[in-house]
Amino acid sequence: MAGTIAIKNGYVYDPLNDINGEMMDIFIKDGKVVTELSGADMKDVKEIDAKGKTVMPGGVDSHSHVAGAKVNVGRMMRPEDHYKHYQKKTPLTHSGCGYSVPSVYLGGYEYSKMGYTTVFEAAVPPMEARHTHEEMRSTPMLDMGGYLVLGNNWFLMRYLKEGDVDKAAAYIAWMMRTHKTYGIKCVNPAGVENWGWGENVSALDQANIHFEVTPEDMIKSLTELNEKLGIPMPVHLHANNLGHPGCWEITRDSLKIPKNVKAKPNTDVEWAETKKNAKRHESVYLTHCQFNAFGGTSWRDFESGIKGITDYVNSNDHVVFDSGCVPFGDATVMTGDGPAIHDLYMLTGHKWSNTDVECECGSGVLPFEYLKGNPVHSVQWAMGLESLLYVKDAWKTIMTTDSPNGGPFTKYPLIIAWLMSNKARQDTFDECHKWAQDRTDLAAETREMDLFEIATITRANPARTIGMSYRKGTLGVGADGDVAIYDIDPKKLEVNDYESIVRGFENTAYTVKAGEVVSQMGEIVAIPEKNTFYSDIATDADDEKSMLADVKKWFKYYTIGFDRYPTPDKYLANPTPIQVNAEK
Amino acid sequence: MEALLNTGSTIDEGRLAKGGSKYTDDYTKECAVCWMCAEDFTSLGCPEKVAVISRDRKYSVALTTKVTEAMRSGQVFIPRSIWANVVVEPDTFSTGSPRYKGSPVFVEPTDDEILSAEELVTKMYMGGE
Amino acid sequence: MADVILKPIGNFDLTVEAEVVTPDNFAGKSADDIGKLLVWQGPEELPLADFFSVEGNGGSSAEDTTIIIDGEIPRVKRIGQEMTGGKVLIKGSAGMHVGSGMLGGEIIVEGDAESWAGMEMKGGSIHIKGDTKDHVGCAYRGSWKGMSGGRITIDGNAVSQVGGGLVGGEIIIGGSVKHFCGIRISGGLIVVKGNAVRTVGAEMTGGTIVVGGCIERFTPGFEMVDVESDLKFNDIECPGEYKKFTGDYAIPQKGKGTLYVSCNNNECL
Amino acid sequence: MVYKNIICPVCGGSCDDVQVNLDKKNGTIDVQNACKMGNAKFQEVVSHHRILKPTIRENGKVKDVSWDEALEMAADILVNSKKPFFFLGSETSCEAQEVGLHIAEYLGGLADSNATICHGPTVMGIQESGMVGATAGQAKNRADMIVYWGVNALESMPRHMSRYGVFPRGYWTKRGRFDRTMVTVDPRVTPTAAASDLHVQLNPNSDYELLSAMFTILNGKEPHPSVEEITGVPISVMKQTVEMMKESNFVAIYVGLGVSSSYGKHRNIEIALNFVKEMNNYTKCNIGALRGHCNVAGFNQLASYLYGYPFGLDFTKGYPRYNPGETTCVDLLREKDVDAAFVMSADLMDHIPAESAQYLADIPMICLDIAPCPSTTAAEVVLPGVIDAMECDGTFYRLDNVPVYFEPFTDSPFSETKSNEDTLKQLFAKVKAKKEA
Repeated sequence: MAGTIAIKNGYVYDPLNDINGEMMDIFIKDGKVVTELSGADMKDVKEIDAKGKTVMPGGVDSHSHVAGAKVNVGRMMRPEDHYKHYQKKTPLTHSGCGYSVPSVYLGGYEYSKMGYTTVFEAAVPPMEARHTHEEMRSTPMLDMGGYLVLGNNWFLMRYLKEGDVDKAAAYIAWMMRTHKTYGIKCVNPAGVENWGWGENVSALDQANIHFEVTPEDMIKSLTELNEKLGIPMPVHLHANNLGHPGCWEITRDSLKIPKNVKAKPNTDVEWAETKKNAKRHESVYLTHCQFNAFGGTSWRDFESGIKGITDYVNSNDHVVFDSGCVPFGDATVMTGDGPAIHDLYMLTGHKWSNTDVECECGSGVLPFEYLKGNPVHSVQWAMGLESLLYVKDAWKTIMTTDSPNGGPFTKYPLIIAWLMSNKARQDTFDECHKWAQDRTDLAAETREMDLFEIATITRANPARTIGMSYRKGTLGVGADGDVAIYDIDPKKLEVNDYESIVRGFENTAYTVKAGEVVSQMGEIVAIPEKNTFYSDIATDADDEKSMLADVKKWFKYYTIGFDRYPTPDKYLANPTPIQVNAEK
Repeated sequence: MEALLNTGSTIDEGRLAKGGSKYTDDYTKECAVCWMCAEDFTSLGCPEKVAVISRDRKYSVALTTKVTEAMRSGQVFIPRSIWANVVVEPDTFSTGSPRYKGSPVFVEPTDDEILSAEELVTKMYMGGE
Repeated sequence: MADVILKPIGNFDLTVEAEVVTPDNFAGKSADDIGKLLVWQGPEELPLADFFSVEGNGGSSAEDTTIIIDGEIPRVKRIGQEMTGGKVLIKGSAGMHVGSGMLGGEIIVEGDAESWAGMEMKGGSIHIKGDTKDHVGCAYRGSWKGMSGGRITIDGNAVSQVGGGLVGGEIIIGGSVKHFCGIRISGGLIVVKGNAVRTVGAEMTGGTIVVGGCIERFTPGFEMVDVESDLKFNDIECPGEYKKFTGDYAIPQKGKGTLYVSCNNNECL
Repeated sequence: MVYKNIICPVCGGSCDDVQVNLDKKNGTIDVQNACKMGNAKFQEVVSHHRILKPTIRENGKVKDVSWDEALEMAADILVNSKKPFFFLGSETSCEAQEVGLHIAEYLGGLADSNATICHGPTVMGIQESGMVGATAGQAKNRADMIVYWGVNALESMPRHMSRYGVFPRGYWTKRGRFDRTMVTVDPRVTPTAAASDLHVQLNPNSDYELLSAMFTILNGKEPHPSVEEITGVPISVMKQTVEMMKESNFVAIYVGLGVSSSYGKHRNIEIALNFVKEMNNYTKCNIGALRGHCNVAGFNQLASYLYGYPFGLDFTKGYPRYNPGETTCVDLLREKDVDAAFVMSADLMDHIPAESAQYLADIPMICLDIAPCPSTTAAEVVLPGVIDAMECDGTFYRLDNVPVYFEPFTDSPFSETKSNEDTLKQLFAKVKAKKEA
């Protein structure tokens, strides 16, 4: 029976149901978690003996650069990243290559082997949405979706300057539907437009050229519009000044802007059973905290500014963030923040690609290697871990590497080991530049996360944050039958032997997707169906009509015709619209 | 004479090629042509036709001449086509791309017949089939 | 020392990839076992014995093993790839990627070698007595780090991209080169005893290049700083007078590269 | 019937404003907004020379066969080949190219596309430097200086100047041409050069030296005086050009095969890209390639995301490898290192040097195309092509790597296939069946 399976006697971690390592059985029928299977079902069901193993919901990555134009720029410009890192085809799987920017097949397989079943692409430029969807469609093993980049959109900036909130809301709703995207991404608000002239903005109240919109205007309006529209996830913010010493302050001040914006996600979905409230209450989801939390005033007095952010997060409840950890080694830096990558180019003199997208946004890509011996890099390594360890409530944080910016997602097991084992951290201090100890407080931090917290920051909370916990990130009845079974015995786990943590999380014993075993001990054994989620927002028809009249008039500044602008359904694997109800 | 060969598109070459008209006289008239400056044309004895010959002298192609101010002495141009590619150097300096621009060639007056694209394939590449 | 003699017996209608032919892989194996090692021809893996007769057993270690290829193998690629020790003697011409990624030991090619000899080589030595083509000791596509150690000696000519991205080690060309010799090197030494066509040292940010012959077209971003005579780099001697240039100032890296050009053969510079 | 906003499947411009009036009864088509090349291609829908029947060549004689027979024979050729080569041309959709790549991977063959004989070196240059670029609209809205370097835009992408580069009235360029300075760098006095404000007429094969000298000037140093003789351009003109760029608000540089195909190849592009990177410390400066074939950018994108490399893919070892000069079309054929070929939607025979073409004619070749051409003449099996953007839907990537979705205005003329993608899927099924039998 397809999609039906019994997972027996595992130690289950389901944070949304407060299940913390209890030995129990998980039953999945027709792809969904059920209370039990009938006798008839049990007769020919696949049964997995998970005794002595760790059972978690399938991993959910809420911020990863895996598909689309800039990811592909990274692939195309980096043959040296690929030629020694490849995988052969098998009768079931395609071949692939790439270390920090793997080809799509390889990327899908590698996520699945680690127990991930859901990944959201972090940035979709509207004009490149077709491309992003093409790549997501070709990425096997994963349910996916993408965030639409709107922080420097001409149409929005003009509406906001004119104070036309209703049309702005209608525009966002129309754009989400037109490009089949899920939530709002806001990258270097108001700054990327200036990059169209080779400039940037450096303060929250600095108006950009011509449009005369400030980052503060943008953050305030987008967060308000987000709730007015009832979008499932908070505004996903990549703050201004990223990557510059001292940027933590502008990040903290940015987080203050939507403090009084009340979260009002409003979706027509059926919720899986959870003990905890699975709905988000945050109005802003900050991404890659580490890159946004640089301290000091120059590279000479560079230091961690993480505390400035985590103190604010600890004392406020409207913020959630992902970490953007740096696990050392090869990376490819890629972001919608074009000017930030230009500054990095000035620093490194390395290969640098940039693609500004007309009327919408921009992007930059640059190869990068994080070295243990480099003072700044070693501080960044510590900062990523600081960000996760200093926030007391794991429901406010999400573990990422901002893959592949801090390093590729394949390094997640290593990050988990550092979070779970103080010894792992101390041993790394011995190998890296002393700035890691001198310029951060990580050395004094003794917190060691347990498997419950790891499950929280790698599946339960990312799913909850982006409004996907109605079916992802939990094993509650009604949830998708996505399960990761790790060969880790919690009763015997010795965190000082952190190598065993790395090994345990590298390859699952089984990855189950919609009730089907898809990967086993590092081997892909089945290619499942996949879904692509997007927000289908209902708005006022009159607003939409007058908004579209404007858009058509302004469309002459594009080089693509209005009729050719949308992303048709055929670019999506199983298009799965989520009905969102905007405030009327 | 020795010359550097440049090849590239012309609007009518594009029009005919994209229109599926490679086997028409118009196409031959547009593409089986060697452009050169008046000075080189005169020094060759004002020939109606020239043979353009590859550097290793293994391949040769007969073309009509065209005199134009667009060219400088020592440089010839053939519209991008099967005729041009007969004499383009096949070595790619390990880049995959042959020397469409700047292949050294010899240019000599000739009385040889100018082949159509189809004749060129069958006679030169398919061994006269 | 144990000698393994491979004699080409044909079947090279399609090229063969024989990265398995290294002293490391042959060590400890009998002639029979060696013949059973697999090489690639297209998507097929076929025994080495389909292409070569094998005589003699491998030594006890790589260092203790010499492979003699008794014939022309221009269509066999990757001989000696990543070898760490021992010796490979090719009595004819070699195919692409000979000694690619080599770490130690010695390769001698008595004839010519195809492109990519000693790509990203880290140690050991390659001596090509004939000519070679492009990318000797070069970095792989997209990488800025080429050969980092060891020595490549070419008695004849090379064509393009000699030592691209060289970080360390030495490349000595007895004959001439064409384009982009020493492109973007940041260390190491390239000596060209003959002539060069153009773009010598283009984008170099470190390292040293010596050209004993004439450079037809000089790279524009270099500045003359001195004249020196009878250059010596350890055991490598370059007699005569040289104009010393620094560059490449086209690249914003303060021109830490050094380019020596023979005074006699480049009067116009 | 009149159809609007049709996408033109000819060059990388991917114009999306073509209007066609198809009169099926009388077999005529009237086309508006397309250039000369585009118009000619649209006429193919009703042309008399269109290939409408599959053919095979038997003992030197060409004969019509059924689709099934042709596909069978094509599958036989591929399955019996020890090392098949796939040339997945750019005059078709990404969807068709994707199936082609899958067959090449499945059989352990090699796959290449037009980039290899077009902007392959440009892509290789990007691999060495990265590329600072933008979608086409950035230049339209902002650029006050346009440089065509080694490209004759008026003849290779006739509407580039009017749609994207020089004439369009953008947000900050409301007066179109009058708001822009146009410079052409070309050894020839092309129509594009003639239309420019400044024509820098350099010697052939000296692009690298010219760029390197301009770069040296940008870095505040004096280039070696010999560069004047090498390039044929006075240093004063180089300085003037660099100054013009620095003083502009937004410079857009377009490169063509004159840069990537002359001596120096990818290194010419590399130095151009590096120059542009540094120019961004002074002003906004972008660079882009004018791509002559319609979906040549698409293959680069597709192959990169599916397999990691933009062209010249070698699947012989069961995983993708890439090394231009070794795994690329012209070299493989010149070195006689493949033994069968599948050529789709590109007249390969026409485009490659004689030595390679001769070998291609020697080995069994399957050709999928719409009109008779040197490649179909030399092929063992000819499969009729469906015309993308006219007879079926699909995806092209235009010159700036923006994907466009095209929809047809008429149907495939064949009951046996809906599209080239469909044809290739049928072929793949036969290949699999034979291989697994």
